Amino acid sequence: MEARSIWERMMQIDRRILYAILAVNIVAALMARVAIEPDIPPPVKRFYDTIEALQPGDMVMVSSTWSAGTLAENQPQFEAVLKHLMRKRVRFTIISFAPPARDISHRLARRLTEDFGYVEGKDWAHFGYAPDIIIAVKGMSEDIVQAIRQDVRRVPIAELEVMKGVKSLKDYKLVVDVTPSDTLTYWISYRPPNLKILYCPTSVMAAEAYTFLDSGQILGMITGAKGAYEYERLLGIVGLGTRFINAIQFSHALIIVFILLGNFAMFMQRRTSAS
Amino acid sequence: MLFDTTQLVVALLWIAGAFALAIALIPLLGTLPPRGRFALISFVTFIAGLFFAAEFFLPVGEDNKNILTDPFQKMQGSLQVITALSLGLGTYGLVRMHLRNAIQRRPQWGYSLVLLVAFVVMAFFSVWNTMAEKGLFGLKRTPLLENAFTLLFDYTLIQLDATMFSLIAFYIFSAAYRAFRIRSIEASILMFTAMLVMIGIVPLGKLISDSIGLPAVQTAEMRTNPFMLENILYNLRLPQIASWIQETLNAPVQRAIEFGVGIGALAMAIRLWLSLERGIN
Amino acid sequence: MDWLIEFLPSSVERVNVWIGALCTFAIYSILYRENPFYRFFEHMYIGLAAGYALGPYLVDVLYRYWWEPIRTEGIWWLVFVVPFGMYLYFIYSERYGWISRIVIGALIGAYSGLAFQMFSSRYLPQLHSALTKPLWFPPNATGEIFLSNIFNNWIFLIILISVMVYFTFSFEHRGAVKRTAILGRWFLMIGLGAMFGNTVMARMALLIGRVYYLLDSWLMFRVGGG
Amino acid sequence: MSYQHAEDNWFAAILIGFIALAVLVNIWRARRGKELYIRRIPGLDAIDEAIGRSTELGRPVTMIPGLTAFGVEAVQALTIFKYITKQIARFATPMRLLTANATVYAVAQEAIADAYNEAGRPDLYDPDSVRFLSSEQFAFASGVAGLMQRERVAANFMFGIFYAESLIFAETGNIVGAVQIAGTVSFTQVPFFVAACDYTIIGDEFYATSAYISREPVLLGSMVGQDLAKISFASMIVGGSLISTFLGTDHPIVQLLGKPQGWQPFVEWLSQMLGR
Repeated sequence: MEARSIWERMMQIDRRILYAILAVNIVAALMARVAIEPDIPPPVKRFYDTIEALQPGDMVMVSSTWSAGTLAENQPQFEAVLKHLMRKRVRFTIISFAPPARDISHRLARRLTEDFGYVEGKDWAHFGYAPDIIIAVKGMSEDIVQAIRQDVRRVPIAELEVMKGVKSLKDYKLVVDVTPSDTLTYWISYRPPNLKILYCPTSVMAAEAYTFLDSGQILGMITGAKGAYEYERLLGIVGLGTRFINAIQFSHALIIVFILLGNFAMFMQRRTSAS
Repeated sequence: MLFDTTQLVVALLWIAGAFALAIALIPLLGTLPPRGRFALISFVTFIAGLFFAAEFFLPVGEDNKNILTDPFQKMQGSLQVITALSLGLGTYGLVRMHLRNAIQRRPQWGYSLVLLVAFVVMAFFSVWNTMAEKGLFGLKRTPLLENAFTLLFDYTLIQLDATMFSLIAFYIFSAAYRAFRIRSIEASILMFTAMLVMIGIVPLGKLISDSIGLPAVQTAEMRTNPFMLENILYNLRLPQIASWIQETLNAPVQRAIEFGVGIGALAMAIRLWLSLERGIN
Repeated sequence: MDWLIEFLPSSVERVNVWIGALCTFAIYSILYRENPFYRFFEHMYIGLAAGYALGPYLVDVLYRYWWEPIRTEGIWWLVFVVPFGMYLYFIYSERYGWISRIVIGALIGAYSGLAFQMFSSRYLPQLHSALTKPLWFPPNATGEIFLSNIFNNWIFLIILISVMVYFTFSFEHRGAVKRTAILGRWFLMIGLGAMFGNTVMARMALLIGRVYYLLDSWLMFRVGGG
Repeated sequence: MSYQHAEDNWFAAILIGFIALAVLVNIWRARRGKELYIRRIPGLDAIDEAIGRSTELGRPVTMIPGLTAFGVEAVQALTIFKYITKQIARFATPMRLLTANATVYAVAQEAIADAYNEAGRPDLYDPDSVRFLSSEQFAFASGVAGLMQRERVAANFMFGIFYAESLIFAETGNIVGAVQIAGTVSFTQVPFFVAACDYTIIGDEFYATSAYISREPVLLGSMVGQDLAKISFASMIVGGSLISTFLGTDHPIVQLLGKPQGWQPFVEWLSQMLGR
C-alpha cells in the first residue's frame, strides 16, 4: 500500500479536529484582553448622527423581535441603542413581534433604564407583543391607543404619561428595528411616510440591506455584534460588543487561514501526484 | 354585569350558529362536480385577493383612507386566525405520527414518547401562561407556572434553540476548509471577496493596514484631489476596501437581485391570484 | 472553594443554568457523532417547540383577532372565520380533502392581494434611487459632490444593468449582450461574497454567544475584552 | 418614502398594470399555441454534463429538493428532477430522491414513476428510490449525508428552497467527489453552493430552467412577461440617470419614476409643457 502524502492526510483531516480547533480559538479569544480600535463604517456613523440629532423629549419606537437564539448579535445592539437614546433624554416605546422577544426586551429595558433614572410609563413604555406586524404597523400609523390598547403591564395606553401629545406613529421621529428576521420589509412598506428607519440586523441580513441604505429607505445600520462594538466605541462605553469582538475577529482570521491552507494542500497534492 | 352576560351569550350563539352553518354546508359542497370545485376555489382565491388589492388601488379621501381601509385591519386579523389554525394542522400531523410510532412500538419509539411528553407538558404551561396574561377564565400567574415556564422555556427550549443555531458555525468552518476550493473564476471571485470583507469589517483589518503604514484619515485635500498618492494609499486600507465592496459593489448587485425577485414575486402573485399556476390548484 | 460552592447547582437559579448547560452539551455531542443523548434532546426540542407555539400563536391570536373583536366591538361577521377556517382540517380526509383547498385558496389570494402595496413600497423607492445617480456633476448639486461620487455612480449603474441583463431569458445572449451577462454573473459573485463574509460573522457570533453562556453563566468566569 | 395607497403616486398603479398585462398577455399567447422563446441557460448544459459523468461511473445519483414545502418551487424542482431521471434511465443509472416533506414525497413518487415510463424503462423504477427521511432540518441533513457517503454517489443535484442545511449537503458531496449542481432561489445559500458545487443555478434562472424543460405555457409566458418588466426597469434606470445628469435629480420626470408624492409635480409640469 502506498503511503499517503502529508498533503493528502491534511486534506482528509478528521472534522472533529477542526471543530476542536474552532472551539479552542473562541474560548481563548473570549478570555483575551486586547482591544483594537475600530474604523467606524459610514452606516454606523450615520446611525449615531441620526440619534445625536434628536431633541430631548422626541419619540422613538424600538421594534425588538429578537430572543435568546440570536442574543449574541442583537443584545449588544439593543443595549447600545437604548443607552444612547437615554443619554439624549429621548422618550421611547418598545414593541415586539414575537412573544419571547417581548419578555427578554422588557426585562433588559427595565434593568438598563434604572441606571438612567428612566421611569416606566413616564419616560418609556413597552407595548408588549403584537402577533401580526402588518396590523400593528398599519394600526399604529392611525391611532396607537386603538391599535395597542394596553402596555405590557396591562396599563391602558391612554393613561401613560410617556404618550402625552402622541397619537400615532406620525408623531414619532424614528423607528429602530432590532431584528433577526424579516420585519424590515413591513416597516418599510407600512410605516407613515415620514418615519425614519434605523436598522440593527443580525450580520446574515446585513449585505442585503445595503441597497436600502443606498436608497435611503433606511438611514443607518449596526451590523450584528461587530457593529455594536463600533457603536460602543462611539459612545465610549464597554458592553457585550466589546466582549465579543476579539472572538469574532480571531474566528474570521482562523477561517481565512484554513481556506488558504485547504487550497494550498490541494495544490501541493496535485503537484506531487502529477510528478 | 348583566349586560355583559347577555352579550356573551349572544356571541356564543352566533358562533354556534356559524359552526352549524359550516357543518351543514359540507354535504352540499360534496355534491359539487370537479369543475365546480375548481371554480369555487378560484373564486374564493380571487375575492380574497381583490379585497387587499382594492384597498391599495382605490382613491383615498382627505384622511388618507378609502372605504376598505377600516375593514382592512379585521380582514388581516382573520388571515392571522386562519394561519393560526393551520399551525394546529401541523401540530396535529406531528403528534399523530409520533403517537402512531409509540403505540405500534416502532423502532426508536422511545424517542417519540419523549417528544410527546415534552409536547404535552409545554403545551399545558404555554396555554396556561397565555390565558393568565389575558386573565381568561380567572387564571392567574402562580409561582408554579412562573417556575415551570422559566425552566421549560428560558432554560430548555431557548437554550436548545440557540445551540441548534450555533451548530452551523462548526459546519461553516469545516466546509470552508474542505469544500471551498479555487475551482472556477466564479468561486475564486466569491472567495476572494468574502475574505476581503471578513478581514476588512473587523478591527484586525484596521490593525493590519495601520501596521503597514497606510494613512489613517482622509483629509479634505485628499477628497478634492482623488489622484493624490496619499488618497490612493488611504483607499487601499482594508476597512476602506471592505466598505467600498459592500456599499458600491454589493449594493447594486443586491438591488438587481431585489428587482428580479420583486418582479418575479409580483408575477407569481398574479398567477396565483387568478389560479393560473398549474400543479398547485 | 467559594467558586465551587457557587458553581454547584444549589439553588433553583443554578439548577436552571445547569440544565441550560446540559442542553447545550447534548446538542454539541452530535459534532462528535450521532448518539442517543443527542437524539433524546433533539426530540425533546421538537416537542417543546411544538407545544410552546400553541400558546402565543394559536390561543393568543384567536383571542385577539377573533374573540375580542366579536365580544367588545361586536363585529359579528368575524364569527364565520373560525368555522370556515376549520375546513383546513379536511386535508386528512380522502373524500372531502379538496374542501381544505378553499381555505388555502383564500390565504393564497390574500397574500397575492397584499403583494401590490409591498411591491410599491419596497421596490419603487429603490427604482427611484437607482435613477437619481448623476453620471456627471449635475446642474442642481446640493451639497458637495466629488469625482469619487461620480465614479461610484458609474460603477453602480454598470453593475446594476449587467446583473439585470444576466437575469433575462427571453432572448439569445450573444455578442455584447453575452459578454455583459458574463460580467453580470461575476459581479453577482462579488455580492454573494459580501453576503458570505457577513454570514460567517453571524454564525460565529451565535457560537460565541453559546460559549459566552457556558463561560459566564455556567462556569462563572468573568469574560474580558477591552 | 413609503406607499400607503396607489394614490401616493399613480405611477405605481401604472407600472403594476403594465407588468400584469405583460405577464397575462404572454401567458395567453403561449396558451394559444404561440412558441415563446426561452434561451437555454448554461446551467442546463452543466446538468447534462454531470449526468454524462455519473453514467460513466455507474454509481447512483442523488436529487435533493431540500426543505422545500409543497408549492410553486417544489413543482418546478420536480420538473427538473423528472428531466434528469429520464436522462439517466437510458443508462440504467440508479437514482435516489430524498425529501423532507410528506406532500413533496407523494408527488415526487408519482413524478419519478412517470419519468421512467416516459423513458420507456418502467422496469427500472424502484419505489424505494424516492424516500422521505425526516421533516426536521438537521435530522434530514444528517440522513442525506449518511446516504451520500455510504453509496458514494457520482452526482448530486440540489434544486428548490434551502436553508442552513445546504452546507452539509455540499460539503458531503465534495468529500465523496460527486459532481454537484445546485439551483435555488434562496439567495442566502447561494454563496455556499457556488463555493462547493460545480455549477449553481441562481434565482430566476431556476424558474427559467423548469420553464425551458417543461414548456409549460403559464411558466413560459410569465418568464417572457417578467423579462419585459425587467427591460422596462433597465430602460427607466438608464433614461432616468441621463435626465438626472442633464436636467437635475429633482426633475418632474425623475420624481414621477417611483418617488412617493411624485405624481403631482409631474402632472403640473406636464400641463405647463402642454399649455405652452
